[in-house]
Amino acid sequence: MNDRSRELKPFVPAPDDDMIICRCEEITKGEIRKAVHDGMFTLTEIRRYLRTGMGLCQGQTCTKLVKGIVARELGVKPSELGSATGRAPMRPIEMKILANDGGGKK
Amino acid sequence: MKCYELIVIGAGPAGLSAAIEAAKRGMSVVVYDENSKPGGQLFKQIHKFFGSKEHHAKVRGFRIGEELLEEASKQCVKVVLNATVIGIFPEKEVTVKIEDHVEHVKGDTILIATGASENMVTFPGWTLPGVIGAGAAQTMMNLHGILPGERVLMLGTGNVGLVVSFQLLQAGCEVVALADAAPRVGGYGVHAAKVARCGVPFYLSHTIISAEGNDHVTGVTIGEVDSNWQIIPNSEKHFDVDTICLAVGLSPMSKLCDMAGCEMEDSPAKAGFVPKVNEYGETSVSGIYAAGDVSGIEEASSAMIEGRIAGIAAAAKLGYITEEEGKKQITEQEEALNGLRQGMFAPGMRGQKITTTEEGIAISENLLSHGYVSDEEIDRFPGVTHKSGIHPVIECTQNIPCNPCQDACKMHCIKVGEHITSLPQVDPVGKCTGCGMCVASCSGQAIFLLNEDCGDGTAEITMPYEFLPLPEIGDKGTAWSRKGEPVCKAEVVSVKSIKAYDKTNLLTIKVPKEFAMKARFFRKEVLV
Amino acid sequence: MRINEHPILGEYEKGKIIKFTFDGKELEGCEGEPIAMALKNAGVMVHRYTKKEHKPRGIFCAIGRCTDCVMVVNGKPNVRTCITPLEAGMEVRTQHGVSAE
Amino acid sequence: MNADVIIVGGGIIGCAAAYNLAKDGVSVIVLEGSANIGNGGSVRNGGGVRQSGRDPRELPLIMYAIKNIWPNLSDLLDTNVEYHQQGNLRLGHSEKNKQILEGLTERAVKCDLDVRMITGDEAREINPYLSDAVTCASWCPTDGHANPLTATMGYYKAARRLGAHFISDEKIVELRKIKGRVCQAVSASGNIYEGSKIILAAGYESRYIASTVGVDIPMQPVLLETLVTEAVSPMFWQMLGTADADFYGHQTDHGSFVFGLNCGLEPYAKPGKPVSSSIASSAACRGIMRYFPSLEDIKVIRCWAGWMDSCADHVPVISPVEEAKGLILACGFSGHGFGISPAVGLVLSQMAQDKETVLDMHELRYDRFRP
Repeated sequence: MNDRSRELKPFVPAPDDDMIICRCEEITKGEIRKAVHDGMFTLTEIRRYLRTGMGLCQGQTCTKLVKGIVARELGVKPSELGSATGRAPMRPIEMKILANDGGGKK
Repeated sequence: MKCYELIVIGAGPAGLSAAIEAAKRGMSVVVYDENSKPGGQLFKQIHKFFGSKEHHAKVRGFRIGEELLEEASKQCVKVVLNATVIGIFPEKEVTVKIEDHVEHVKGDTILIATGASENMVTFPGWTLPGVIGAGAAQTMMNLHGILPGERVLMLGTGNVGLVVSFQLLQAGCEVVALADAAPRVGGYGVHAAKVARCGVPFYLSHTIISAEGNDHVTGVTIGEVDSNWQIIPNSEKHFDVDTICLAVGLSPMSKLCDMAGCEMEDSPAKAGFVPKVNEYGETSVSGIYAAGDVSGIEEASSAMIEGRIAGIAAAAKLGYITEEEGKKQITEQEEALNGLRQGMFAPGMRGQKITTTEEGIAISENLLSHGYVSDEEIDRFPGVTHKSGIHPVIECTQNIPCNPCQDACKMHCIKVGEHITSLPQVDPVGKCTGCGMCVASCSGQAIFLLNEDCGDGTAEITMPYEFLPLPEIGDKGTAWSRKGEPVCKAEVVSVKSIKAYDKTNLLTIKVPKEFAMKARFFRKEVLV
Repeated sequence: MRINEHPILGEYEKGKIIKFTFDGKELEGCEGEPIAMALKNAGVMVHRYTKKEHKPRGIFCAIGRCTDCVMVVNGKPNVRTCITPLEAGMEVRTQHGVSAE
Repeated sequence: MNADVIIVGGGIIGCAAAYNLAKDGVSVIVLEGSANIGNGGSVRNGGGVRQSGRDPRELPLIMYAIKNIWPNLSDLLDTNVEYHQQGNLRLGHSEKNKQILEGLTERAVKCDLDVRMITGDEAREINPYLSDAVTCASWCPTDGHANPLTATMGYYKAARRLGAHFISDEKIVELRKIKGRVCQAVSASGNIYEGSKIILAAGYESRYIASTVGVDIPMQPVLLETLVTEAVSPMFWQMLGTADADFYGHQTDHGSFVFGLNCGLEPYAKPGKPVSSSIASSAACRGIMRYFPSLEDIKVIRCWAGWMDSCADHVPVISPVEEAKGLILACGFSGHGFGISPAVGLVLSQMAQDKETVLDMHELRYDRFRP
C-alpha cells in the first residue's frame, strides 16, 4: 500500500537543480525532484511524466541516478523503489530490419 | 523454428565458459554477441589475473579470452557476432538482429550473460565531451589504439579505477590524480601501489566539484568532502586536464532477464537489479539461467566459474549427464568459486571495515588513505625479510585469493600455503637464484628482488616494468619511492625480457644501499 | 592520437588508411575502426549538440550503450559512431538535436 | 477510510473522475491495484483523440471533449498533454478498404461530423510522406492526438493537488452492499474503504469486482501492442489509422512516432501479465513501411503491450446500477477510452453527485445487453 498523500519534506530548491540527469532527454535533477512532490512516487511514473530513461539509450545511464534522487526525496532506500520494466528491443533497431524477420512475409 | 539446446546471450567470460561446458557434454550451442569481437570485456583487460592456476592466474585477460575462444571453437560452439538479441519472449523464443534481418530462434535452455554497465556520477560539466567512463578509456586504448586524452583525472579507486589508471600510464597518458569520495581505496592495494609509485597522487575523501570547458573538458576542480559528503571550504584543487575518467562501479545489465519474466530483486550486495537465481544460476523461469555480472557484480574469474556451472546444469537438465554427475561436477566448480570469494575483498565483506589481516597483522592504513604502504609499515608483512645476497621482497599486504608466486619459485622460497588468501611468506632458508619468475608472476607487481648490500655501498633492486620505452643497461636516472617521489640517483644494470615473463620486463637498478627499501620505480629523467 | 606501440599489446592491427568527411572536411581514418575513433584521432571532440539546451556531447561509453556519440552519417541521424565501422567516403556530420540542421 | 466517493482504478478514467470531483469539493479516495498510477490501457495506447471511426453511441462524448476540454487541458492540468488537432487520416489501399472507409464515413456524417472521403492524391497533399499504395482515405480535420502518458499523469497530479487521496498497491477484491447500498470496497490486504458512491473503473478487473455485488458486464481482455521510435525532425501532425486496422499512430512533440499495432493474434494472447509478442512489432513495421516508406530507417526503441477491456458491443459501460445502488460503472472502453476520458471524467463526477449529466448517457447503460 503506497499512500500518495503522505507528507514529504517540503520542496526546497537546491543549487544543483539544473544538473542534467537523463542525458538523452535532458531532464534535470530539479524537474525530477519537483515531479516527486507532484505525486510521481515510482520510477515508472517519473518516466511517464518526464521521459527520463525513455530516450535513445532507454535508461542505460540515468536509471540508477534517477532512482537515487527519487529515493532521497521520498526518504526511502533506493532498493525499495523497484525498477522500470525491461522491454524489447534491447537496442534501437531500424524499422526495415525489424520488418525483415523472415518467413517470406515481406 | 530454428532451435538450439542452449542459447547463450553474451560472449564474455561467463557466456563462453557456459557454452564450452554445455558443448563438451554434447549440446548444440549458439552464442550471440552484439559486438564485432567476442570476449566481452576480457579483451580490454591487459593485466595479469589474480587467483590460482585453475582460475587462469597470472594470465592476462585478453589471453584468457583467446583461450576461451579457441576452446569454444574446438567444442564446435557457434559464436555469432554483430548479433544483437532484441528480446526474449514466452516459450524461450529469442529474437536476434543479424545484419539486415531479425531471426527467431528457440532455446531448450537460455543463458543470459549480458554483463554490466558502468555507473555514473553527476557534477557540473559531467556531460561535456572529455568526461568518459573508465570502460570507454579501456576500449579506446586497448581495443582501438587511440589515446583517450593526454592529461587525465580518474574518479574512483575501485579495481576498475586503479587498473585503468595504470593502463592509461602504459598507453602514454599522464594521470594527474586519482580521486575518490570514499575515505579508503576501494580496490586491491597492490593495484593502487603500482599507480602511486609512478607518481600519481591519490585524493581520498575527494570528489569532483566541476568539470570546466566550453565545448570539451579543459580542467577539473576537486574538493575534500566531510563525513556528510559536503565539500569542505577552501579544500579545492584544480587540474588542467583534457579527460575525466569515471570509475564509480558497475551495475548488472539485467533488462533482458526482466523481459524474460524472471523474478528480479534489487540487491545492494549484488550491486543492483538482478534476477533471483538458485545455486545453479537458474532463474525463476525454468531453463533460463543467468551468470556473470548480470546476476551480481564480481570479477571475470568468478564469472567464468558461474558460466561453467550454468553450462553443466543445463546439460544435466537436458539429460546429457545424469543429475548425479551434474551435482558432482557443479560441486567442484562451487569449490573453486568459494576459493575466489574469500579474503578482504570477498562479496560478503562489502562495507566492512577491516583493521587486521587474517594473520593478525595491522593493515597498512597509508595504503588505504594514500595508495601506498609507508616505509614505517612495510616491514611488518611476512613477505618482507632482509638477508644478505639476492632475495625476494613481497610487498603483498592484503588477503586476496592469489598464489602464483608460490608456484613461480622453483627454489621454494615463497609460501602462501593451503589457504589461498594468506599473505605470502619468504622462507628464510630458501636459496633465491634471482631468476625473477616470482617478480613476473605477481599480478599485483608487488614482488621485488633485492640485494640490499652489494659490498660497494650500493644495493640492487629488480622490479617489474611494463612501460615503453624500455630503459637500457647503463641508463642513468632517478629511483622513485612507493609514494611516487624521486628519492635518489639510479643506474640500470640489467633489463630482462624473456617469453616466460609475458611482457613484464625485469629492470634492475643500482642505488645507494640506504635506498634499498625505498626505491621502487625508475625513470630515466635525472631529477635528484 | 594513436598509440603506435603498446608495452603489452605491441602493434595494433588496423585497417588501411581511407578518407572520409567530417562536416565537409576531408579526414583520414583506418577502415573498419569505429567512426568515433577516427574522429578522436583527428582531434574531434564534439559529436553533437543537444536538442533542448544545445550542449555539446561526445564519446561517453564507447560501447554503444549511452548513445551520446550519435551523429548524422550518410544522411541518417542518431548513428552510434562508437560502434559503427568507418568506411571510405563516409559523410559524417555533427548532429544538432535530431538532425544535421 | 472514508470519503464521499471511492474510485476503484487509477487509470485516466479514475484520475479524470477524481479531478472533476475534487474540483467540485467532493472528497475522493482513488485505489490503484498496481504499483503505478495509470498502469493499464491509459498509458499503453496510441494517443488518438478522434471522432471519425467511432460508434455513434460514444460520438457525443468525444465531440464534447474535443470542443470543450481538450483544447484547454494542458492549462487545466498544469501539464503539457501535447494535444494537436491536425486531423485524422484513415488510409486505404484497395477497393475493399474503400468500402470500409465509406461505411464509416457515412455513419459519422449522419452524426454531423465533418469527415469525408478523399483520393490518394488528396491524402498525399495533406501528408506528402504517404506512399503511392494509398488509393483512398477518410479525412476528419477536427481529429487529433495527445500524449496518453502526460495526460494521465496530469489528471493524477491535478486531482492530487486538489486534495484527492490516491493509494496505489491497493488491489480491491470485493465490493460490499450495506443496508441496500454498495458503499464499501475491500482490498486484498483487508482494508475497507467506505463512501456513498463507488465508481468502478478498473478495466477488465472491473468484471471480477462487480461480480461480488452480483453485476456482470460482458467483456473480455484483449491484448494491444504499441511501439515507439527514436525522435526525428517533425514530419507531420495528423493522427493516422488504416482501414485494415493493422496500425495507427502519430508523431509526437518529442519527435518520436508512437504506433499501435495489430498482428491478428492479439485475441489469443495468454492471460496474465501483458507480454509483447515476438512477431507483432515486425508485422507493424511492414504495415507502416507500406504506407510510409520513408520511415524505414527510423529506429524502434521500445515496444509494449497492455490489456484492453473489450466490451461485447465495443462501446463502454458508463452507468449507475439499479440493483446495486451507489455503484457507478465505467468500464469496457474497448480500446477507445483515452480520447473520451476528459468527458467521461466529467460525466462520472456528475453521476456520483446525482447531478444531471452534461450528455445523455442512456445508450451506454449497463443493462443494454438484456431485454
